[in-house]
Amino acid sequence: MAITFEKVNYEYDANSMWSQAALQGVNLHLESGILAGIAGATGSGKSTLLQMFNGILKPTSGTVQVLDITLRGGEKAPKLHQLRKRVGLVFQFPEQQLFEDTVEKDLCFGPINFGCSVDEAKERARKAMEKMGLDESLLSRNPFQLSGGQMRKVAIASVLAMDPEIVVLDEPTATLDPVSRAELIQLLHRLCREEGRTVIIVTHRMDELLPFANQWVILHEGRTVFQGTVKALIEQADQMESYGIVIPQSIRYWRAISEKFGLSGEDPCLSAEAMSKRIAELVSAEDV
Amino acid sequence: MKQRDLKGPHGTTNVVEETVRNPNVMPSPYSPTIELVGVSYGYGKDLPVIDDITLSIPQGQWVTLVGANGCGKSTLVKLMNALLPKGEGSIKVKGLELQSDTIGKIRQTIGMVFQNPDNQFIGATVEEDIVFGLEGQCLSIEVMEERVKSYAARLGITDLLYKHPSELSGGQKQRVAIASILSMEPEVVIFDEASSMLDEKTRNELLNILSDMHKSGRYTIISITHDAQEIAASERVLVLHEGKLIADRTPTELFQDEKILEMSHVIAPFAFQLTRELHRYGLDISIPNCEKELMEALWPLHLRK
Amino acid sequence: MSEKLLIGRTIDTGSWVHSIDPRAKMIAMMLYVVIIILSNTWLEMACVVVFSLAIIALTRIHIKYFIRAAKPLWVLMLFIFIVQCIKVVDKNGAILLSIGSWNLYVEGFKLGLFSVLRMVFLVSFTAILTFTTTPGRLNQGLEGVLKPLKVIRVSPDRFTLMVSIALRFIPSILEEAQIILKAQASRGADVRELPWKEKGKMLVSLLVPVTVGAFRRAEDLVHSMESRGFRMGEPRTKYHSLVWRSRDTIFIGFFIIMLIAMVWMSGYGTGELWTL
Amino acid sequence: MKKSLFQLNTKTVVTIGICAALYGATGSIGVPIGPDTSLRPAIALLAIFGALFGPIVGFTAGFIGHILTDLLTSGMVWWGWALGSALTGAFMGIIYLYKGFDPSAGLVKSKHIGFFAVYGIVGIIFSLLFSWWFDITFMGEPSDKLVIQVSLASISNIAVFAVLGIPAVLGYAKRNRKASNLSVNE
Ligand SMILES: Nc1ncnc2c1ncn2[C@@H]1O[C@H](COP(=O)(O)OP(=O)(O)OP(=O)(O)O)[C@@H](O)[C@H]1O
Ligand SMILES: Nc1ncnc2c1ncn2[C@@H]1O[C@H](COP(=O)(O)OP(=O)(O)OP(=O)(O)O)[C@@H](O)[C@H]1O
Ligand SMILES: [Mg+2]
Ligand SMILES: [Mg+2]
Repeated sequence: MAITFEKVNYEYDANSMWSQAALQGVNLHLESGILAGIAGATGSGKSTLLQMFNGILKPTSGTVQVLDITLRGGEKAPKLHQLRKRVGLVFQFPEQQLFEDTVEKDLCFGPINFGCSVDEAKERARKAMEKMGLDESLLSRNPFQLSGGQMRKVAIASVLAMDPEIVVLDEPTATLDPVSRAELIQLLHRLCREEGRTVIIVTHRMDELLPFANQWVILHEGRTVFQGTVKALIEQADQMESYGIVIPQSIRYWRAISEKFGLSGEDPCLSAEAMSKRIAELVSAEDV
Repeated sequence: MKQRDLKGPHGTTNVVEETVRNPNVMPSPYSPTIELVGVSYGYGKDLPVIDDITLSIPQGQWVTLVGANGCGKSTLVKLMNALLPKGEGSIKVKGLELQSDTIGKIRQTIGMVFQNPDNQFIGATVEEDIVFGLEGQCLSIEVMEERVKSYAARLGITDLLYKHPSELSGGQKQRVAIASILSMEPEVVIFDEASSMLDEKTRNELLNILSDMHKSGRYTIISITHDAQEIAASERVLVLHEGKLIADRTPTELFQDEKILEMSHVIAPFAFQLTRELHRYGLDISIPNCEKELMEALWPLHLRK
Repeated sequence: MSEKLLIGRTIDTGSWVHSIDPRAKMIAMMLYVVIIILSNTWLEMACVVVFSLAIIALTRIHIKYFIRAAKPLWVLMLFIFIVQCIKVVDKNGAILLSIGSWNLYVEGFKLGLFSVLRMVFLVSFTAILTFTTTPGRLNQGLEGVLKPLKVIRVSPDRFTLMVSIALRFIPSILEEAQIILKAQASRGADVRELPWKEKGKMLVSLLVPVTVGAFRRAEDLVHSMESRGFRMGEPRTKYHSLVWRSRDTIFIGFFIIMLIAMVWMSGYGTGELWTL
Repeated sequence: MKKSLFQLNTKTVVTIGICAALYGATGSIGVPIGPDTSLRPAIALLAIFGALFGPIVGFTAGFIGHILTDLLTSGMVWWGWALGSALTGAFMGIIYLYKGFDPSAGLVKSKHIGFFAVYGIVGIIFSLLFSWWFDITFMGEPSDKLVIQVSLASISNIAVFAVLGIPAVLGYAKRNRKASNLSVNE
């Protein structure tokens, strides 16, 4: 088990008179090697949840277990250096994550802190840039002289350069153009499938992640209201509305198809390619 | 300076010069709301980021601006609002040439929501932030109260009115930014990826607001977006590629032109994709608006077999 | 970090004090400072205590919030208390306590206690101001109080704009610092886990991006303000307009009466009886 | 390009506001070295404000910032020390008036560094003496406490100024010498 949450609460400014509950009684179980999607309306606590995965935020109460490290609310946290090496977190706003004065320094920051030599770090930086489809000439730029999308790509690259076991991303595709978005999801999918890494993605665009994710978590007002496979999600799709989420188009189409053609229990086809293939089969199958 | 293309009713340079000298001269009613002629711009001595763009946007139009990351969209709209130093070419807003003495007037016409919702927060609370622009317009207290109330309700931030920006989540900040601009009811609204961090539901609500605004005919909307639905809802799409304007067409035309789609890094809405894929399997149906329509289109095919 | 911040944390109980004009509160605060400085005898101090508690009661805000507000100062208070106690060596004065050859004189104890009490009440009163007034109204009050400065050609609107921007951005800068710390921590440089020497280095590597970030913010903020049609010195209407009502005069009246009483007490010999 | 000194346009006002916020936010951070005195990195910020924006910004940002720190952390304003911060900021801003000194454009000569150091140190000592005098005269503080405080504060402030402040300004200038396109918003 990569990540286990038990009855986790989190309050901002806990113990002060202005405390604000952001997570309440969250239970969560995520296996290693999966690609998980997290969805929820704005302000439902997704970003807060993610920051607990590498111990940036510590639970106010409850237990968080990530890999072999356990954080308990109210207790002093153990050393987290090793955990952070293994869990890479990309924040929601890339502007906030970049702090060096060149892109290259920013990319090398993580690897060097985790014990790489400078040359190795530079090599990794270059590779991460390439993975994210960024031009090498940007390495010497100041991160704040990039466009919004380029900045986000650099932020993601800076975490990939650390080569973490668990990659956690907070709305990584916002402000990316659709092609880069698709490429990024493909890249993360490959990381998960071919290298066995655990990938956790917060997204507002469930459509693009649905064909790839094998686990979903839905948050609503600081609580986990759903956790399970895509299949289970589709079955419970009607409840999504009440959690402030619009049912993704692909799910709507798939549900209509499976209802009309009586396909209950079948594994869903949620990408345009897979769905059309299935439709074609269905339509022509009746020939026989 | 590039040759100017003058299309005033009098067709002479005089009008322009007069407007320049005295910005209070009423612009001609026929002039488009926004007019760019031969606009180029580069940061420092690098290659031009914006390369010789000429376009005009009539009053009341809803235009989306699309293109790959880093192709110059944000730069282009910042130029329209004089947030970057002047480059080559001429920019006219409501017939006023953009110059140091007209900047103030032009900025009052244009309301802009920036890409990063964080740094555009002026007030110490959500309410104060919305009010900041209204105070500058010298509105009466009753009108301000009315606007704050109605726009906060429309964007679902009524509960957050007394919060400090640092207590808000990403999407909440973005909604506040939008409310602050819309409440000023500027004639031209520019959105720089204003819906990128909104959840699907809020995004649909924003889309409804934009549609309403568009229908009222009072607003000219320019929106930078990567969202297929938003593109589909607009009237006209401008495609930017490496600083050049490579296409100017309707959303439907765009979604059917694979080459431009590829260059602009746009992906068509799910229904478009599905239809295209179905065509490959020889299933010829028109693009459905919802799952029901798809079923209605498929069922006869199915029965025919 | 943000737990420490007092400003901008309005606690709305809808009390009478909340509805007082911020200008009145600010003027009252100045009067209060004078009152406190004038209180030199036990009687006077007792009056100040009663008066202050009465005002606190009027706000209907729980006293624990005020105690919390004064908490960060306790080290300083203790220090001042001790210094004052030691300082007074009055051979003829009454002795309260003697430890070995050292005597604690009543006069010294009184001086120490008074200094501490003064501080506590000053803090509490500032807390009253911030707890009962929204930042917006605070700014307006400030602008109103500073109006007379126009005579010496300092424009109050600019000054209040500066103050309000500063107030607005302190929490954001602290937040940004926190986020940078988070970002650095999640890439393997956690201040809390570094040895002391490294911590100093980290402070620099935090200060630089925060400063640079703040200047960038300034630039973005100017853009944002200007694109909302803001121009320095142009007329603006006020969303919250301040209206001076009779209750505001009454509020200030309390303080003036108190002040007069103080002056009267210190002027006459009444205090003598009570000084012990 | 440098701005004129007294031109309080939107940008200057916002800059002062943000600088004050920065000073106010960092003002409470420090390594304590004595009663009510600590090594405060915020002094280095005053050096930066002064050098980059001049004495007026330095003065105002120092003043507002200090008051805010006081209010935020304790709710009590030490006016003498606030004016002291303001004066320090103003002294550190004198260097801005020199022709040919413009760190935003990467223009700093070695003689400027000397002057900058002198003004900074003089400013620190002068403003601390001022605060001392102010506290004794107006606040009735025990003067023996202040003697320790003032001398400790001078030493610590000068140390911070020399170790953090001057290098920060130089670093800033160096960085801007490389970057070709920072003067975007003129
Ligand atoms: N620093 C903070 N201080 C106080 N409250 C906060 C803070 N950050 C977030 N909150 C509150 O906590 C709740 C959860 O915020 P969070 O950022 O986790 O939401 P989110 O699900 O990531 O939303 P979004 O999709 O908009 O980013 C929100 O109600 C928000 O207002
Ligand atoms: N301040 C700057 N200095 C130098 N170059 C810059 C600066 N800002 C942007 N650029 C460069 O200009 C180009 C266009 O940037 P712009 O922000 O206009 O892109 P964009 O189309 O908005 O992209 P995105 O979709 O990622 O926001 C990019 O290649 C970027 O690297
Ligand atoms: Mg979030
Ligand atoms: Mg952009």
